[in-house]
Amino acid sequence: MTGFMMFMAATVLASVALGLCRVLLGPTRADAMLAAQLLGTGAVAVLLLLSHATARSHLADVALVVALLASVVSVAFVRRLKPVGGHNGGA
Amino acid sequence: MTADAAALDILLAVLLVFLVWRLLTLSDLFKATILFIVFGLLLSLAWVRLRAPDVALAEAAIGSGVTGALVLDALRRLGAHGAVDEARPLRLNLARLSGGLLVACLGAILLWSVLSLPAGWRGLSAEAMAAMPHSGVTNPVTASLLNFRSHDTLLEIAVLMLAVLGVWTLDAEPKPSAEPAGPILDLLVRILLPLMVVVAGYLLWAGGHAPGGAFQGAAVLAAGGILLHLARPFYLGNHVIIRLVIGFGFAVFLAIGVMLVVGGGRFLEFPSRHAGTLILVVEAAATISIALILLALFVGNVREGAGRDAP
Amino acid sequence: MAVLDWLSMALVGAGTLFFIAGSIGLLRLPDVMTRLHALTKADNVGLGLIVLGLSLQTSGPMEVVRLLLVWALALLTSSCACYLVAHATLQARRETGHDS
Amino acid sequence: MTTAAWMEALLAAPLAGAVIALISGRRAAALVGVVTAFATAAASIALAFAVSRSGVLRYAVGGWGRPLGIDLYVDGLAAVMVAITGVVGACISVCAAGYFAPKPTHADLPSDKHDRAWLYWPLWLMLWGGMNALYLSADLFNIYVTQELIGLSGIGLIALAGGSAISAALRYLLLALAGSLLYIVGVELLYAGYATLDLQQLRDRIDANPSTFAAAALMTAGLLAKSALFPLHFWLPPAHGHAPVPVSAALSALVIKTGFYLVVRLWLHVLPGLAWAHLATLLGVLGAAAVFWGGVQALMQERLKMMVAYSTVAQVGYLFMLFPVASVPEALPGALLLAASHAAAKAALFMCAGSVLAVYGHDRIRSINGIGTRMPLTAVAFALSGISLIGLPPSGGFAGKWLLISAAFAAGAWWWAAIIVLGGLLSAVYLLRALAFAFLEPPIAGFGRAPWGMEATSLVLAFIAVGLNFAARPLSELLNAGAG
Repeated sequence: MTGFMMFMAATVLASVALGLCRVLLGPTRADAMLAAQLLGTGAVAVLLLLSHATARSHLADVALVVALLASVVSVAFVRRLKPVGGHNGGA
Repeated sequence: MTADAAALDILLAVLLVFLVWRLLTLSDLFKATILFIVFGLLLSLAWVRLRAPDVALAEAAIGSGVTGALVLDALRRLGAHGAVDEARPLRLNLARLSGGLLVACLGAILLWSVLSLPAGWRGLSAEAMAAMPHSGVTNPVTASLLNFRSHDTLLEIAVLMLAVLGVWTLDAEPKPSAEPAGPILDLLVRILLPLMVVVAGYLLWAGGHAPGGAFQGAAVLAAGGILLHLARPFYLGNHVIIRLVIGFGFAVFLAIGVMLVVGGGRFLEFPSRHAGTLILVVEAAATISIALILLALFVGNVREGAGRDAP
Repeated sequence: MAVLDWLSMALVGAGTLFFIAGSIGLLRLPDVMTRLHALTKADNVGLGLIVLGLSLQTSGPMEVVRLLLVWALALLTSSCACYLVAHATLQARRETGHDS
Repeated sequence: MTTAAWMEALLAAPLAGAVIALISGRRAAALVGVVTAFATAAASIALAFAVSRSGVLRYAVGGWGRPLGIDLYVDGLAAVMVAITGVVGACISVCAAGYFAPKPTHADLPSDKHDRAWLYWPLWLMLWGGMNALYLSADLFNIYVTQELIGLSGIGLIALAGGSAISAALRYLLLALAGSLLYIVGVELLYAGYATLDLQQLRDRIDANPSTFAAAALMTAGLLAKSALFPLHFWLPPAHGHAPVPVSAALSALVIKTGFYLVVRLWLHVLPGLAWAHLATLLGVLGAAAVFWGGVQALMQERLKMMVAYSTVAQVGYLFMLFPVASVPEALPGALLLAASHAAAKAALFMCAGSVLAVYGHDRIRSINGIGTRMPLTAVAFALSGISLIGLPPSGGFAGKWLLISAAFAAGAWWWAAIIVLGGLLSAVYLLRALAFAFLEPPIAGFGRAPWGMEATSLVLAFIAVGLNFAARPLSELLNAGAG
């Protein structure tokens, strides 16, 4: 069971890390932002799975904090930057 | 360690190194910034795997809240032209080559030193565990930070205060203009802000027996302040109330330390009967101060009155 | 192993599949608006299934509450953040006339 | 009061003063600052007396004791450094009270900056508290934290000048961070190897394995960068040359010495078990190079403040010539005496430059004619501190160099003595060049008035620098009290 959860954690991490290619590919800043958001949710899932797999329930607190603060970066992005800028954005 | 855990760890390590390499070499600073934020998140996972949940919590809170917003805001200040660093990607020259060699040597020395450590190395954990019953708390990290090595923590809070003073020495700039928040952002702030206050309080309280504590709680609180500031920019000058709150945590900590001397003990020597209470008082005061300090770092040195961004 | 364990593993496995699907969607779909859809599947359903699966394994009700709270938060923040990003993208498109 | 009480006061007073100054803000910060400065200075001197009377003291902060807790430790060396900081710090505070007063007339402090000039006080008191904590600490990690405190407050202080000082402050920040990083990596390696951070325990447990060498090398490299030893001095002249006058004085006179002190502490007291003769020679060679490079650069400067800043690069070099001859008993008192007189003389020189700036509106060496008649106090202070820097008798600089030179001969290494003498000649050349412009040219009319506080303080400091000529014996006794 714990092995399975650990394996699932690794799988989730691998898949959302794959999504990071979107940051490098762009083309818009919004795309990069989406990839970061996916990784944030992925990190929450990984933390919850690890919490179960390693029987450390306080890891759920870390997941809680990540989930709680996940939107701050997105809000900073839309309030302070244009989503289409960048040197190859908006093409 | 099972094969699954090893796979996760190797994946994390490879990802971290890859991210650092890319964020240092990308010429598009926005992408580099996003990778930096992602790096913070993955670093927090790495701390979890290293069984340092307190650090993971701090990294998660600081990395995804305060630092993320701070670097994105710094990017705004660079403007459209500054967002691309022409000096990147890094081309090899003699200085960089020798710098790289130096870093490689350093890395090799570190790797080798770590590998040469005796197996089953415990550091001071035995001493710490023996002293735990007199520390007033049951979380060894909190005991170390707020009791065994409270002198360090006192000075670290001073360091945080200095960061704000440093920001205040810079030129004041107009408040960034912002469009009205809009219904969704408004809703988000309305729901998240109270939750952040509650979670900050929870982390502060949990610090005594589980991962958490003043810094983690303060980081969450500061993230709430930043969210509010992003929705509705406000002025946060060096008014006396602001200064009072910023100095409060440090002043309480120092005052307790001195009071214990006056009472016949040594500097910062918490009597074991009252240690728990004193630690909670210090942490609660520090949480408020650190939260405002982090928020003040984000808000920056803003002039009072409605300002407009330079066109 | 009990039925509950199998169910839990199935739910977590399904959640993971949604994360994989979300990542692939983020890479394969043509533009920001469609990629948003891929993202929300991972955020909402993927995490939701994993939370459900883990809830079956908890030792007490408080942990279930904490898990559900994490999911609820993720739902709220991800949907709001996605809306904000999409809204800002639309606005920028209108201003610049670019289509991307 | 006992040694322990003075130690507590030296830790708590500046920090408390800093936070009170922060809270009380523009109106009362200067008052709080000056009061705290005098209290701290008095405690510093009292500590030196207490140590010379009752010897070394170990003090367990928080009552836990090493290795779990943090120990403070005061011996003669620490007491001397604290006393230097106290005396020079008090003088700098008096100077700053005038300099940062509400109506600035200084060309290097633009008037739009003056509503945040009060920030000087919390920053400076934090810096002072950090230095005291550093000198009194016996814990490697605690020393790291105090270095952070010193570095960060220094950056804020430099940035107070605004304009081009900002980039200098940023450079200083990066340097300080890099130095701290190297230092902390070394500390981690030592902790990993010996499971303690206490200096004394490390000394007892240390054995010459490669990991210890790596740690020592990393820490030393970080500390050398912070003490601006050639060739890691590049950050110093812009930072010290562009900062406000009292800040330049504090950084050049005091902060630089913290790095030197830690290298001394590390190699003479913690790691003497390692065979480090080659490293000692290397430090001496770098010191010699610094003496010449700093001297030549100082000679080429157009601005008085920059000249004084480059002179610090040279003076740091002398201090590091202690290491190749450190086995001789005269060497350490000699280097410390040199450090003390440099602290006083350099602070005085920066204040002289500040007075010149205030009166002339610039500090271009070629156009400071007539100082001798317009500002006799400043001219005298300049000349006296120059005497100490060059090492002419009677002065602290002379006594310190004399001890170092005798140590060099006692160690059978006359070439270090030759370098010290030649370096003195070089500093004579650049100081006399400035003095020549100040005295020989006829005075020109017009311009402002010198702030009397700055002039008077520079004179006091210059007299201290000269008077240290007679401090060699008490200094040696104090150091021996530490060894007892």
